[in-house]
Amino acid sequence: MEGQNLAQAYRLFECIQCGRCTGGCPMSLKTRFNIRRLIYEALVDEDMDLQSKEVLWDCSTCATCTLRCPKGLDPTDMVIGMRSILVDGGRIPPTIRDALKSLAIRGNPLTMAREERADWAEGLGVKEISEGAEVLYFVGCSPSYDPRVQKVAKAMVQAFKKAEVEFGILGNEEVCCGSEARRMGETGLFEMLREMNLETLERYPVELVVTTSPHCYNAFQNEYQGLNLKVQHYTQFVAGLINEGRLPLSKEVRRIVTYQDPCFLGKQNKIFEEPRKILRSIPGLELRELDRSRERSLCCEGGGGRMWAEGTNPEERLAHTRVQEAMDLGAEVLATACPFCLLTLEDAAKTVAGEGGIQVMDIMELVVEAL
Amino acid sequence: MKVRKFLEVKEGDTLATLRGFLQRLLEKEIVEALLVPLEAPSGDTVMPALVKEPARLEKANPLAPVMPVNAARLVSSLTIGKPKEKIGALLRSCEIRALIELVKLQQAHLENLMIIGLDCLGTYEVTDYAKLISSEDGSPTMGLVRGAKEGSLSPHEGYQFRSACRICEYPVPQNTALTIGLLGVDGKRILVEAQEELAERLELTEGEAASREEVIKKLVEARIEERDRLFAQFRERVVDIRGLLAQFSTCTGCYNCTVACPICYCKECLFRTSTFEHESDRYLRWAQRKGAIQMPTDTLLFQLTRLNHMVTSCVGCGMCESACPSDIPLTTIFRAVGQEVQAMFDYLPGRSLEDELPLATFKEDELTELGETQ
Amino acid sequence: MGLRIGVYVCHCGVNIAATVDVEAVTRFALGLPSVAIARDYTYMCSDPGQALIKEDIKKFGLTKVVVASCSPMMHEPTFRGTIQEAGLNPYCLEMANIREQCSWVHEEEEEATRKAIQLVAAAVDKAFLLEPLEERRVAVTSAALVIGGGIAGMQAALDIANAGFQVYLVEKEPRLGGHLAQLDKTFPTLEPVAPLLAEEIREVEGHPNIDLLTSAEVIGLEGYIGNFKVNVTDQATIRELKVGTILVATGYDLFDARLKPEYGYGIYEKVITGLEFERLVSLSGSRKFWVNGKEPQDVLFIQCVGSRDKSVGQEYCSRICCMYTAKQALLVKEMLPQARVTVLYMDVRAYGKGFEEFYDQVRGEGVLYRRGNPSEIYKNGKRLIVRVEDTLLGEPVQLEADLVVLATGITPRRDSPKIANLLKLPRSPDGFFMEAHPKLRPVDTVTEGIYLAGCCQGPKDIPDTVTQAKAAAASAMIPLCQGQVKVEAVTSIIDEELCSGCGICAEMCVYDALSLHERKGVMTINEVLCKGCGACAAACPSKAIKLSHFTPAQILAQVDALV
Amino acid sequence: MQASLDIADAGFLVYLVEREPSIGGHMAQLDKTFPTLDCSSCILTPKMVDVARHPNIQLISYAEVVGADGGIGHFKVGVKQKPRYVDVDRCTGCGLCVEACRLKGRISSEFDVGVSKRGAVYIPFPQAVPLKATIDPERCVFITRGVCGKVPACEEACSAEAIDFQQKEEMIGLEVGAIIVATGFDLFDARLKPEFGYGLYPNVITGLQFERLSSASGPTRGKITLNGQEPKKVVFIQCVGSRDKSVGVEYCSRVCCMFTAKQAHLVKEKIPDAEVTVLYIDVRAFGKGFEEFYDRVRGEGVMYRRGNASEICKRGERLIVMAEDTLLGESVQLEADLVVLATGITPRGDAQDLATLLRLSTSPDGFFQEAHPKLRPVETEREGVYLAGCCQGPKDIPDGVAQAKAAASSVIIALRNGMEVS
Repeated sequence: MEGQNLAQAYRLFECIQCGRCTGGCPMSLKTRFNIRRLIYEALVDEDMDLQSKEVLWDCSTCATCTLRCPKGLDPTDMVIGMRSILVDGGRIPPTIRDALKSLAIRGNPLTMAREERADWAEGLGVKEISEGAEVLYFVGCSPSYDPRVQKVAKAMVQAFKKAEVEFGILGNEEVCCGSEARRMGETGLFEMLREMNLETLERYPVELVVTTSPHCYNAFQNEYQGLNLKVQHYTQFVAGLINEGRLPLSKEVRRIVTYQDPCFLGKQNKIFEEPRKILRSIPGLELRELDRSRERSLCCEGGGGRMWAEGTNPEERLAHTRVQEAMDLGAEVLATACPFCLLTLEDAAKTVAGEGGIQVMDIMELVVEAL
Repeated sequence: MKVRKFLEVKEGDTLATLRGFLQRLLEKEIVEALLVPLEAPSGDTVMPALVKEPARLEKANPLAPVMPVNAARLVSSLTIGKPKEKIGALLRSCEIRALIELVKLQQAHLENLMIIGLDCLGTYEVTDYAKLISSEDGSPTMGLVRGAKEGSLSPHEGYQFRSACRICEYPVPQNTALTIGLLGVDGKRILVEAQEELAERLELTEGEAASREEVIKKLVEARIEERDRLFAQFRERVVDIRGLLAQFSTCTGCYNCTVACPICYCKECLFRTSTFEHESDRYLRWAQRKGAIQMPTDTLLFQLTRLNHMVTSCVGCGMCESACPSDIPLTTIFRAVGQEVQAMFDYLPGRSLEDELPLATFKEDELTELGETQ
Repeated sequence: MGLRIGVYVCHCGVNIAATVDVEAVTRFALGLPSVAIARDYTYMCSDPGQALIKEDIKKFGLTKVVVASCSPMMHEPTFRGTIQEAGLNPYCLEMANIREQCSWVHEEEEEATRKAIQLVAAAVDKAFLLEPLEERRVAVTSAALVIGGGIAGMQAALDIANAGFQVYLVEKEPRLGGHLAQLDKTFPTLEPVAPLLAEEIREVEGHPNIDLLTSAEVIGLEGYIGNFKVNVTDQATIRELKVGTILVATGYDLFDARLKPEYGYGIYEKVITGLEFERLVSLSGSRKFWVNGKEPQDVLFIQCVGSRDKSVGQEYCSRICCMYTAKQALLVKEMLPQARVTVLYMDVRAYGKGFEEFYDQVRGEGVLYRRGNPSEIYKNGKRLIVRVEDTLLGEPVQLEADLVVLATGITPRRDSPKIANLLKLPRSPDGFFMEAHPKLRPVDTVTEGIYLAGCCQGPKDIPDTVTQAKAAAASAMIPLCQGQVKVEAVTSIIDEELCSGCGICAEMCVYDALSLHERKGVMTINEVLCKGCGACAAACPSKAIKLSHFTPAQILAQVDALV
Repeated sequence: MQASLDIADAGFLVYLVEREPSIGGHMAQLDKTFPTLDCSSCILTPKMVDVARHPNIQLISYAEVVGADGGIGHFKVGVKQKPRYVDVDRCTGCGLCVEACRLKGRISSEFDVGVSKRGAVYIPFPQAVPLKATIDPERCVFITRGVCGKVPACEEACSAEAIDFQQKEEMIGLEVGAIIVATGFDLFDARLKPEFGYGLYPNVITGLQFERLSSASGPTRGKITLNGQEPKKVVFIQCVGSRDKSVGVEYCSRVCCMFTAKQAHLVKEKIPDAEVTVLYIDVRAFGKGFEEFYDRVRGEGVMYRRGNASEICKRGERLIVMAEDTLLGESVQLEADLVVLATGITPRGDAQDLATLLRLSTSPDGFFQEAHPKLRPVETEREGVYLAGCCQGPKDIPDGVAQAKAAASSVIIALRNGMEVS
């Protein structure tokens, strides 16, 4: 009866099988993941067997399918629903299981200790939010733990200080936003993390939450029912600072830069202008646009739990394509504004261009260079 | 139901037997008048005549291998005014086919007409026939009648049948009320095919002609072979408009062909009207422009127009060619061109009254573009 | 008075003047024999341009006028009007098309100018021979005949009657309503049909201007626009009706599903047609929807039965089946929420206002659409098995069903050849009656005064039918409003001396204007019916037919000037 | 136009108010019409001329209705005549001013949908009715800035002295018995589907732009070329702005399947070796002769692939169309030199304003609402006001004509009954 239930739950009957979902799906070209067909199978096959569908772990939840659907359906949500059936049945890749377990126990998917969450900020003079501040900087898991992404968090702090922003962090009280837990099919875990974060946030009288990751931003903005705070991704916030003249970018950064729209920022939340505005504000910087940008941006494959699941075709990586495209454009720097993009693209840059080739940077790192 | 019966040949005289049979048709009032070829007073040809008095049939000679006119034209004159008496017309296959076309063109009517068909053993040109009949002791006819049994219809030594007959695929008449058959029948009898009730009134005998179909088939096959050979030669000669022009270049504009043609039915040919009487200075202007123009003018246009008008209905009787003083191979031209046009419309002139005239039908892919029809 | 020709060469702004040296053309024209005056002007069709021509006609006493400008399709009527106002017969005008046939299709100025000169020379040569023609008018009988009492016929009759004209409405059956009376609810609004229809019928029956003849049939027709005489069987008698215009709304038949034996219609009682489904639902009313005393669990709808199917000679799409199937599927789902309702389709053609929305709604209610048209139906025990390739899976599947509903298409009425013959209406290749022009004259026929409404012209849904009926009513009313109709002045003329009466011309004539004069044995022409198309003149081997204004002499003169 | 002709033929006076400088509407922009492949302007132009010449039709072009009081039999309609800055009585439509304009070739032509350029004084197309020049008040530098050389070039060029910069807006009051609304449609703005890169890639064009390209009277004289090159791979994308809730257009636009089929045919005809692919969801070939035409087009080698395009990007100089072929169940990337978007029909941008003005209601799709969807398809809730054409919903030409005639029928009835009373 799985097919029937899915059809009911996700209004699959309304699908006209036009194929726009699959046609736009970045994974459909490199794997056998075919979301249109999944919908159809759910419709026509009452006894659909999801257990054998390993391809479900190929989806990066970039949500292109949802955006393209002419009938207002949400195939991304259906994939998540299907994954939760797999999770309930226990048929999940071990890497995913570990990540989920770590999330449940330690509040992060990286199997790092809860107590080490704020270690990155040591010596930077960052306030804990409990000390009182207008702006809460929600750091996120990889910026907290991953040494590469920590640089972004540090850059953020540097910029905030320069602009004299009254901000604080949650420190070890911060737990994962749960976005990835939900997308890996662990809805229960997501709800638990959400409750925890909501409870924490309620305790502090802040006006604005700023996130490093578009994934956190998206979760707060769209999936945290009951959150009565204003949430911004840092690109919005920083663009605002620049606009108000609070963050003077005076140093020239003579580099040719192109920009990767993160799916969760661009496609899913339509934040296209702010990151570009920041880049254009950096003196000396030349911004070149990738052909596939904005609404047509190519996913880096980092979302939807893909940081912890290889998927069925680990050889071909979209991040490689992306880096190649940036190089063809003559860019020296491939900038982005998402921790997952940063990691996947940098990884790819090493393979494609080697050391000393094209550089992958977060926008904040470029901002700091210009300070 | 048509039945096949026989007429016993009396004293080995096929012609006399046939004359007697025709007389019987009048005597028994099966028809009230009979159109048949009678021997002409000159004695060296036959001419169709309308006979009311049975005695006059003593001169009837339907077997004579000569056809000075295509009698379909005469049937047209006889029936267009819708005769009140029943007329019998003894016709060859090509005459019947021409008649069918004329009926479709509303130039003849079949009411009160009984078509009597006769197996055609081939015809000579009128001049050849006249020569043969005066030079020979017997007649040019009997040799052919004797050969009819085996279907071996060879012309007299040193002579040829008319080209139309050499390539005619229809020795046996269709669409008749009564058929008189000679092919594949032994000389002692004449075959008569008719509706059962008609046959009963004709005092015929029973019998068989087992080899008839076989004989006809063989004959037709040989004719088709000859036809295809002629057509192939023609197509080799005429590959473009220049070739066609060459074919017609000897035309003198006498219009004999239009008179001889059973189908050409216009009361007055456009080419004989004032439309083609040009002013003197126009002739001169043309000559000026081209350096020289052929006088008589418009002969190619005339031939092409006739081809255009007639080709879908052309039954291939060849009267035009026989009438042509310039020996233009009109039979071959009309038949070869007709073959292609007729195929396009799946039309065989004279086949049936049911087939609609190509001119009055529309086919989506007809003559779409020049050269596309091959 | 001798022949005096005026030649007017138009620049058409830059349209002609940019590629054709109009002054050279004018100079050339001036040198032609009998040409009294030749001028060029920026826009000949403009008021000052026309004024110029009128002045010249008076000043130079012109007898013929040649205008070299655009296609006569465009402005021939304009210039005919112009010279008429100046006292010339409107047919003393000849146009040389030096725009569409010259300046617009050639780029090289010298060549274009040469061609323009030739065209003008040809037009002048023809103008020599032009003869004045008379336009005539005939009075119109102020009544209309509507054939067919379905929704199209009724709507058309009401419109014409409401405009104050007498209408005869002839219906073959004893009652009005046509196929619509057999339907339950309409898509996409799901409104019940019966009350709507009852209202319409009441209105028709009670209308003082409508003379309703039921169980009646048209058996004979003669005459022409404005003056038709129609013979109608009314019960046992034959009535002769005199009408000015005729509206044909004879409707359609449904495709006979037996012609697709692979579906087992007529063998399996659980395989029914869409129309039977309507009756089934109508009869069961508010009661449960039962098949053989049981609620069906699996109901399967098959689209395109006898549509888009060359194997049964039905190439076209029937236009309504997609939506009536969607409606029926929804009705089943509403009556039996637990039933599995599947629609097998090739393309879902939800093209009309509110249709796609309705299709969305139907799927939203849980009707399953599977792409693929079935190949055959057979039985396994009590259940029907439908074999089909699901083209989206790319796999053959076998579906079980308790009820199969075939969406049979619309076909031309079986008696439409008879009607076509009677009314002399051509039919299109699909067998429906043919409109005069598929784009701009969708309700007119080639026969003036006869108009088409509803499905006899092609498949249509209800709003399109009603719209077309009103449209046809408008066409049928206009001659009645005008009270008289103009008769084409350019007609064929038969030379009885030359005519052999072969009748080929009559076969060619789509207007049925030619007939054989029995006594004389020659063809005669009805000048009111003749539209001057010239098909007969071209077909006549004896050249016994001439088309006035395009006589052989005139055309040959033109040709001679060109070659 | 059709409605006007019918009513005028029935003997009534008709005021035809058109907001553009010429009548003709969208049909004048088309190349050939489906399924018969008749040349659009060839069948339309005579109709336009009929309208212009009809003694019972008074054509008021370049004007807008601004109010309608009263009711059936006694409407008082206010019409705003916009200034053309050209005296139409003097203007001969010779085009000298058009040639002279300093901005000639610098303003994107509405008629050619941007495929060509016009000047500030222009005649929309050669067959325009009325054939009069119009000065674009927003672009003409003499109007916007008050100077244009010593004397405006158009004024200098005009031998008929028809240029008149003193013209003012005028109000015309009309008294009429009935009103037909036939305001037509807009085309969906393909920019609202950014995934197709329309506006970004010059070789992604709309169906209407294709019409201008393939039209013999269009800027390329009917040659399908982009930057002087013939496309060898052409992809047509159906349902752009139709059946698409994501852009708020739920309905089917009814004409795109067939105009696409026709355009695909035209490409095949003009560039026989071109690969032509049509991406579709459902092919809605529902009208008379449509399925037959669809069969023919496929027979000519046009490839129909089921699956709507999701995205367009670039690889080198070529476009890549990304789609799923749903019948293969595989994602495909199609190379293309030219992509034609079958943009759908939307209500006119000002439809709501006009609805308010005339006190009409609109249906959820934004088109004018008829009185009853089945039995009263041309009437509105306001007695005496009738609908014709695409302002009521998408329609092809024969359906548009039929509906116009139907509306005319209603009007004739109303007017004849009025006559009898008075």
